[in-house]
Amino acid sequence: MEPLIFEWSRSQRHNSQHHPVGAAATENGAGSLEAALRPFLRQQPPPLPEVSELDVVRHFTRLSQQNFSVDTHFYPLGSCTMKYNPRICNTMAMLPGFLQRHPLSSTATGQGVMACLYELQEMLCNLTGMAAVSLTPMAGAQGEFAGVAMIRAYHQARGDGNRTEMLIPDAAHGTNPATATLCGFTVREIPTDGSGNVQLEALQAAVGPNTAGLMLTNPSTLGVFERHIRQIAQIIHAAGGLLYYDGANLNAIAGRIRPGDMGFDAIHLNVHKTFATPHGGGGPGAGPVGVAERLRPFLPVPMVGRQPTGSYIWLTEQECPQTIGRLSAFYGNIGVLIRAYAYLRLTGAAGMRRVADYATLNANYLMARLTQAGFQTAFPARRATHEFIITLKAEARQVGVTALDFAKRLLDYGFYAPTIYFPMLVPECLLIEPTETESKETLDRFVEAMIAIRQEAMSNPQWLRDAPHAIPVPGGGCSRLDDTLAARKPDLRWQPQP
Amino acid sequence: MEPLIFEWSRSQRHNSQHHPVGAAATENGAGSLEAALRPFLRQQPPPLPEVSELDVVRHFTRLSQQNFSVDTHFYPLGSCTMKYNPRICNTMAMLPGFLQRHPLSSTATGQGVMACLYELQEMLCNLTGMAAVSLTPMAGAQGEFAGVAMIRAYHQARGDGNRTEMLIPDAAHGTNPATATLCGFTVREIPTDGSGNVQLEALQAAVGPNTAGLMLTNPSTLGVFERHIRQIAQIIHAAGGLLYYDGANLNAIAGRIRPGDMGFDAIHLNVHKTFATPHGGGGPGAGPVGVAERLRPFLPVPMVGRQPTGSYIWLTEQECPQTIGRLSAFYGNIGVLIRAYAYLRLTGAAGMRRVADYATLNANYLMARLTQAGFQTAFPARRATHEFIITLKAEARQVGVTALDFAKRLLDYGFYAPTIYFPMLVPECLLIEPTETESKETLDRFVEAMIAIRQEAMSNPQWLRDAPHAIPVPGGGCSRLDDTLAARKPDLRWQPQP
Amino acid sequence: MPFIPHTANDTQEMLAVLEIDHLETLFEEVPPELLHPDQIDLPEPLGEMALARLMRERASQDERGLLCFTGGGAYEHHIPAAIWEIASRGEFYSAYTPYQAEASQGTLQVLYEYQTMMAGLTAMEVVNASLYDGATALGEAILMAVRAKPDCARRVLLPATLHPHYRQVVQTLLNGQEIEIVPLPFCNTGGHTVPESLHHHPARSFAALVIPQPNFFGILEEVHALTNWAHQQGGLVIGLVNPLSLGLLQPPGLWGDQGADIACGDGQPLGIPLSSGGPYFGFMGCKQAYLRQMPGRIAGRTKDKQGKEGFVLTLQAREQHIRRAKATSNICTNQGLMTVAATLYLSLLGPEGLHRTAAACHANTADLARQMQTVAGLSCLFDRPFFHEIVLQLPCPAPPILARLEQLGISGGIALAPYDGLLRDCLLVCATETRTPADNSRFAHTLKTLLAEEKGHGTSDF
Amino acid sequence: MPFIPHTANDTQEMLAVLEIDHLETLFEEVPPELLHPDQIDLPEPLGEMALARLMRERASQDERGLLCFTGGGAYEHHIPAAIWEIASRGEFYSAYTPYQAEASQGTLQVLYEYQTMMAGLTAMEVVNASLYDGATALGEAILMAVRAKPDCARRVLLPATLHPHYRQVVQTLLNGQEIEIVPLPFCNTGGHTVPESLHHHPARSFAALVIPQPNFFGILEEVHALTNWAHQQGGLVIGLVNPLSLGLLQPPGLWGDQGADIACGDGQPLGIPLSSGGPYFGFMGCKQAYLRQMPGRIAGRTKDKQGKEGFVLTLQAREQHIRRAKATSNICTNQGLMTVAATLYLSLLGPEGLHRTAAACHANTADLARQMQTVAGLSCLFDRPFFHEIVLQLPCPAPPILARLEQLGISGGIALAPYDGLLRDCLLVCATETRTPADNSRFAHTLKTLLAEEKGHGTSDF
Ligand SMILES: Cc1ncc(COP(=O)(O)O)c(C=O)c1O
Ligand SMILES: Cc1ncc(COP(=O)(O)O)c(C=O)c1O
Repeated sequence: MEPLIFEWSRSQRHNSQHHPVGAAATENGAGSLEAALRPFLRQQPPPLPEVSELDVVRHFTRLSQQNFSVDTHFYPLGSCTMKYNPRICNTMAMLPGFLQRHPLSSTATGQGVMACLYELQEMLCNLTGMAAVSLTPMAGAQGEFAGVAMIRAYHQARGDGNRTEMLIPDAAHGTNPATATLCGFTVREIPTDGSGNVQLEALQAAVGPNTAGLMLTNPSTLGVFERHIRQIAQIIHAAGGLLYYDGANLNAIAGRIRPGDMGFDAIHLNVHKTFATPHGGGGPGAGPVGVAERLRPFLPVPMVGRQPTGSYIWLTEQECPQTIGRLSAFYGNIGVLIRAYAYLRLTGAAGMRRVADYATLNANYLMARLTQAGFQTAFPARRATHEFIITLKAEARQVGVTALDFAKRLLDYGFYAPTIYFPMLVPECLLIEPTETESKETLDRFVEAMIAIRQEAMSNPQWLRDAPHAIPVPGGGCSRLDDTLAARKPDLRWQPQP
Repeated sequence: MEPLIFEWSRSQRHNSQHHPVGAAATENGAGSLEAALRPFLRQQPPPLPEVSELDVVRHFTRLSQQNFSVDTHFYPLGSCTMKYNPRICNTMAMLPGFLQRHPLSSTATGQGVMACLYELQEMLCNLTGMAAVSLTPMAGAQGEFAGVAMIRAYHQARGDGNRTEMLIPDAAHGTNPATATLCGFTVREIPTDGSGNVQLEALQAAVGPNTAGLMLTNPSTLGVFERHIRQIAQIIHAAGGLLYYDGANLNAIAGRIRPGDMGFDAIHLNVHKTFATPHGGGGPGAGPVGVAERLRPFLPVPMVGRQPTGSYIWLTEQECPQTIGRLSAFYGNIGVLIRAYAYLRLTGAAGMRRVADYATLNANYLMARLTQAGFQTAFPARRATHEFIITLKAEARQVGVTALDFAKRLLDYGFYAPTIYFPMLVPECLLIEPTETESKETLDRFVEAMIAIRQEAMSNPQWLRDAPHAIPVPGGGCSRLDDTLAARKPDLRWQPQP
Repeated sequence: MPFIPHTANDTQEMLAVLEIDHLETLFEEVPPELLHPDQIDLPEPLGEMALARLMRERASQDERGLLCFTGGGAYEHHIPAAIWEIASRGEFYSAYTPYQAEASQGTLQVLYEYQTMMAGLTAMEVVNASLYDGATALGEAILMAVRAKPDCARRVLLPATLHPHYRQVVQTLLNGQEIEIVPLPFCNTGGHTVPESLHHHPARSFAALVIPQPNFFGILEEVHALTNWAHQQGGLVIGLVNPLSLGLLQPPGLWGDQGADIACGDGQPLGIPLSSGGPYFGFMGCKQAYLRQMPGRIAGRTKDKQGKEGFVLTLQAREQHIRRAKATSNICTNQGLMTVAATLYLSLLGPEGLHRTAAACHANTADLARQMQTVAGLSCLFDRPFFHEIVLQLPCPAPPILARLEQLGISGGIALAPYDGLLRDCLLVCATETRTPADNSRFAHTLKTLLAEEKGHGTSDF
Repeated sequence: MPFIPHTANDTQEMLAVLEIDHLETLFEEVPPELLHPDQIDLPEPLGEMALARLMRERASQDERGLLCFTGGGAYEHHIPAAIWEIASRGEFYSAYTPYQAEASQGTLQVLYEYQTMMAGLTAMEVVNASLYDGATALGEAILMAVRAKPDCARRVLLPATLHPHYRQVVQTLLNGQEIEIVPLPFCNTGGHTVPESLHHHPARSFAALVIPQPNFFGILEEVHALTNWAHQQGGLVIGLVNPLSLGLLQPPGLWGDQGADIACGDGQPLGIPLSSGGPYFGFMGCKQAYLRQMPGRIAGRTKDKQGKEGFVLTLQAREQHIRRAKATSNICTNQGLMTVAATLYLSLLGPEGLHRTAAACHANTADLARQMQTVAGLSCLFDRPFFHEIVLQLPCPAPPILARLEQLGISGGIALAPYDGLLRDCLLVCATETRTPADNSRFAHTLKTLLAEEKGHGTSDF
């Protein structure tokens, strides 16, 4: 195991190349700070490591190698859309002209980046069929927040103050109910039927004058397309509610089907899913929101506007007095949005459609191959969308291996594991999303691995329960980590041995 | 093992994002090339792999991980000076302004880069005590070529046509004799004495009217400083010869001792050793040459000159009619030189001196620790310079393990191996160069590994002969590779199975 | 097809396995009226070459090489080159949240190291693995404080010395929560929140007091007195800090007798490029006691089956994917890669480098203040100790001056009038360690010239 | 201390082990008069921050965004972003020549793949792992040919259609070797080497004939006739080729009846930035028969103790570190990292991409030629088939026109007068795949305007 950076530390080891030099730094350095500042100074230097630049480069380079990533491994993590992030998008976003600009410098110095953002707003409108888009949310969940806050603001603006309930299918992603609560709504779960659709009767029974709206993913996180979407929209709208679209699964339909056409009033997109911006080991992403006309006044600021002269300006509270407000100190995750813009310019409409087509083809192919190999899918009668669910409940019953065991064993084979135990309503499930950037050969190799693991499960279930055994990272990685211990005795930071 | 890229290939797999588009490309594309061109066209497309961008990114990222490198491992490769290459130097050399400039665009568009090169020439003159420097050689060996060619030109210019012999100590690097031959000289080897110095009597006996010069490294590749350098210079100069300095070991003395003061007439430097430009897995480097006044007219072109106005120009055959000529199509490895320039600006004179001090300290410390641990050094009575030699002839005799076995086993411990079997005159030798950028802890860990391996050698020599066993790269790497087979049945390119 | 590896042959073979003939069939379950028949109206796709040309043009439009004296929550600092050379490595950059810990030890160990460093820097007991940015981190901190203090009123004291954008973001985030934001006025001469002025807020009348240090004006608040007062009233203290300043200034964990309960802020100064405002990252730490109220991901150290140490995401029961409607926050994706960069930054600088950098920032701004005060008509608005950012009082409105400065190659700070009518003709400026005394005098001289011109105009207009 | 990790304590401990008190003592064996007592005269050290500021200023001085129509051996091509993002990874960039094969399988496998791709591209049987650049590769090829043909005169036929810098480099490298360079004239109208004109060179009167394809003027040589003729005379054929052109043009291995014996050239077009002329890389391939005469490193595939395949550097007996004075060359460090980039380039483009790129280069230049010929006073100098580069005949000297073009944002090609007095008022221009028809017309129109001005001046001077 790579030691912690703190273990490399030696007192007084400095990287003086990073010490500021020059008159101000030396003459007025810490020693001679004005007396007035003294009472505010810290007594002990912060306990940071003291290591050389070479130590740092080696340590973090080696740590990087102890990761699976899209750049090194197949990463069929359902719901997360781990597809190839074109390097050009990164390279362009890292151009000094973009990186160096201060957020509060004038718009005159930002016409280049603002042109990109404006066009991105326009492209996302077109792609989703919404009337307007704000790019400011910093991830999907913040996009949801913006959307639900707009729904709230809408009802409030109409004096429709009793709409306190947000309907959410039981298969929904956790951010949906969490967001609804955060926005002050009570969450009401709507059950799913046996083929993965929302139970219409239950929905019908649930709606009423308290209904603020319904949050829906379509295709859903069950990997199927909600066929009754128009009816659902009708039910919600008829009850005076609004329809929110969780766009995390847009990769399945982008360029072919538009949330706007399905009847959604507010949507968010995950650029770090559909638009191939890198996930960065957990962010940053960006979660632009789009709205139908009636929600336009409430969009979060700032947005980019275009003046008749062709120059771009920021639209803020001044121009948008009904806005739900600001969601970040400045303009959101601009650098991430530039990557998304670049990606969309590379694909165009035809390219996005191909994305949807091939994401769907790969998922269906993989589902078919696994089904042929004897795996049980959650919704065998349905077409997969861009993802699908395998349930291992039979295997679990038979030999006592779980989805977790399967997942861990896949790591040994050099595959990142699919999403497990989500959606919660399918027991021992693997949610598998291959994405369009993977080749048939990779899918075939994955099928082979799944078959091999299943055989191992039958002949030697303990082998799976003990997996992983030798992860292909330098040094062979670790064996299975104890989550329970971690939560029971939280060890959340290193402390020097006394 | 990672498959070959060709094994990923599938017919018709294209990365159309890299296909040129637009009118010219499509309308006048291959199909419609002028008839005149037809007879010149190739019949079969070149057998290149057809892979996706994701395949490429994954394949080469994974291959990169199967390497040791300074950024990941201690790399005590004697004579090669594998020290930390500051990342800032790379980042700066990759600035678009530097990268985009065409070599044949006007000097007006190159004042930025030429300022760097001019100042680098000046700095290298100062650092080495030479009168003038040309940066154009593209590696150490080409620097040697330039130096020896200048010596030849010098004698010729004086009508001194019988100086056909180049003297070279037996410990010299292979490039020295190879270069002398290339320049049309006969090589005469000078033996080394028991304490690593040139045998003065032998030298004295060898010089004469045929002597063109002597090529010398100081500190030598034996890891000792040639104490009689002034006498040597006198002997050579008295005989009418010139003294050439192989600067590969400058890291040991830079900022403290200047080749010019030692009496050298021509020198080359290895920026990819002393000036921390990355080795790149075997280049590119750069090998600037410096000369004493009398060789100035012969320097290779182009060089950078400065006009009274302060603007920079290229000095070519016009300005330097006696030049030995051009060594590259344009100006040499400019991008590498920018890195070296940046490095020298970071260190300054004081920094270079510290480099020499600590490179020497590290080598001597490591030598002392290994000696204490019972290893035998080649020149126990001498101070090490920046590198030193261990000989395993005792171990070889005792248990039949070789320097090669030791080297391979070190890899398992996560250390790149020192240089082995060079210099050739020390049997079973390891030439160890820790460099100044390594910490005491790393040296201590290396000593521990050496001790452990020695114990293994004693208790189980076969274990060493079979090493490596599990190199810490993803997948565990390979075991010892068969060099003899490789040379006997050269397999130098992949061919499709018929 | 860009980024889609399928050959025509592959597609055929795959369709054959599915026993269908056309890709369209895959969408057969979709109501036909929803299948958009035509190309959606997007610009024609570009090749990578054309895209690169376009983007280079756009970026160079914005590349002015301005000498930057603008701060206000985002600062130009030296970013060691090693940071982004390493943070951009594919294995960091193209990985997901480390759900499969065994295949993500690299990212997880970095997070653990990050948490340790930030805990040390802020002197807090535990730190999470990042939030979106400083402003949302503050919003989350307030929500957390209100949850943690069910016995207090759902009110939070928010000084007017807080960054106005932060106030706006907090407002947005709290809107649905029926939490009252109580603004606290600041002292006209000192630019700080006067502890004595708070006495009319009784005990338990608020769940938390927010203390920005340094505050929006660069002024140092009386953190000890404020902290102790709030604790006496039974409220929590939320310290909003600039992490780089903590190389020099007292960390929130040591404010007053018991220390702030929650610390948060924006991590941008720790190696993150300005990039027009993002991506940056929010950080948050708290006392152990409030750990289970903390939002966001947390990495923890544990053991593997062999007893070897390793890292996992832990305490997930706080999070939306487990707790759903009852989660501590809705946050899911956070700003992971930015924490990798910050960890690299803190490692490269170390305590000494961070201290020197903070001291240089402050010394440069002090030098700027001195130089500016020699310019006729200019003065510093506030008289209290500051860190690294100051408010200049101009003799005329700031915006036209700023526009002229920009034309002359200087990004001259932030006009405060739009934020607070009382701060008309005021300019918020800072000089980080990237500025030199020569830069400062260029700024001062240019400003002097512009003010003289302005005055000339003024007179001639008269 | 920058890049030196020793603390004062470390230094003390280490000196103690050595039983000395001062670092100076380490140099005690050096004659004292050689120890430079004072600081050597170098500029004061800069911190990384100050260095970055300086270098950014320097780079931006050179950043003109010129529309590039200049070729002449170095070409602006689209370089996919993935190339340098991967080639710059520390494990490639900071490794040495892979002496320890087991710890360097990554680099070695790339070299093996590189050799395979280049062998395929050139249709040669074996390819080495790189030389410095195209010009030195040609020099090495000639040395190799002379070695391989001891029965022929030590003479080499070098067409005047060769890049003049290459001719100069060859001259430099051959100076010590008593090899005579015999220049071959070119046809005034065709710009090529006329096969029939060679008949006065008898059999065995030369060891090799060099054929540049395309030649310096962009003109395509009669490679088949030339190759067959040289072989008939018992000489070897050295093909000097632009590797990118081989996406389209016949590879040297297939020239004439037996193919060229050695192929070499500069790899810059394969993903290497222009960078003021370097680092680029030279490539070389040959027939199997000459393998042991080839200079440079070669990677080979072999087996490990378990019988698994792996890679090593092989046939080292040709090289200086083994054969010393009798080596095939003195080359040691070559241009390793550039071959990594080229391998990435060829992988990303594939046969189709390379073909299309070469075709687009040619089509763009053909379009440029058409557009230029509509400008009064301009014509193409040569009438033979060309690839991707052409010589324009101007009605006036080229250098002042080029200077004006540059001011107007265009890098307008290479004035040929300095190279050959006969080519006065001639301009060598090319339009790679990075140019568009709109770029071409901008060039043509600008040139038109300038020529009109020039003419105006001419008249008024009269
Ligand atoms: C279906 C679904 N909705 C919402 C989200 C939340 O998006 P983010 O993580 O960007 O906040 C996710 C992300 O995993 C998701 O899969
Ligand atoms: C002592 C010595 N001389 C010369 C050279 C040749 O330098 P280069 O490899 O740059 O051609 C080397 C490189 O290894 C060397 O160690």
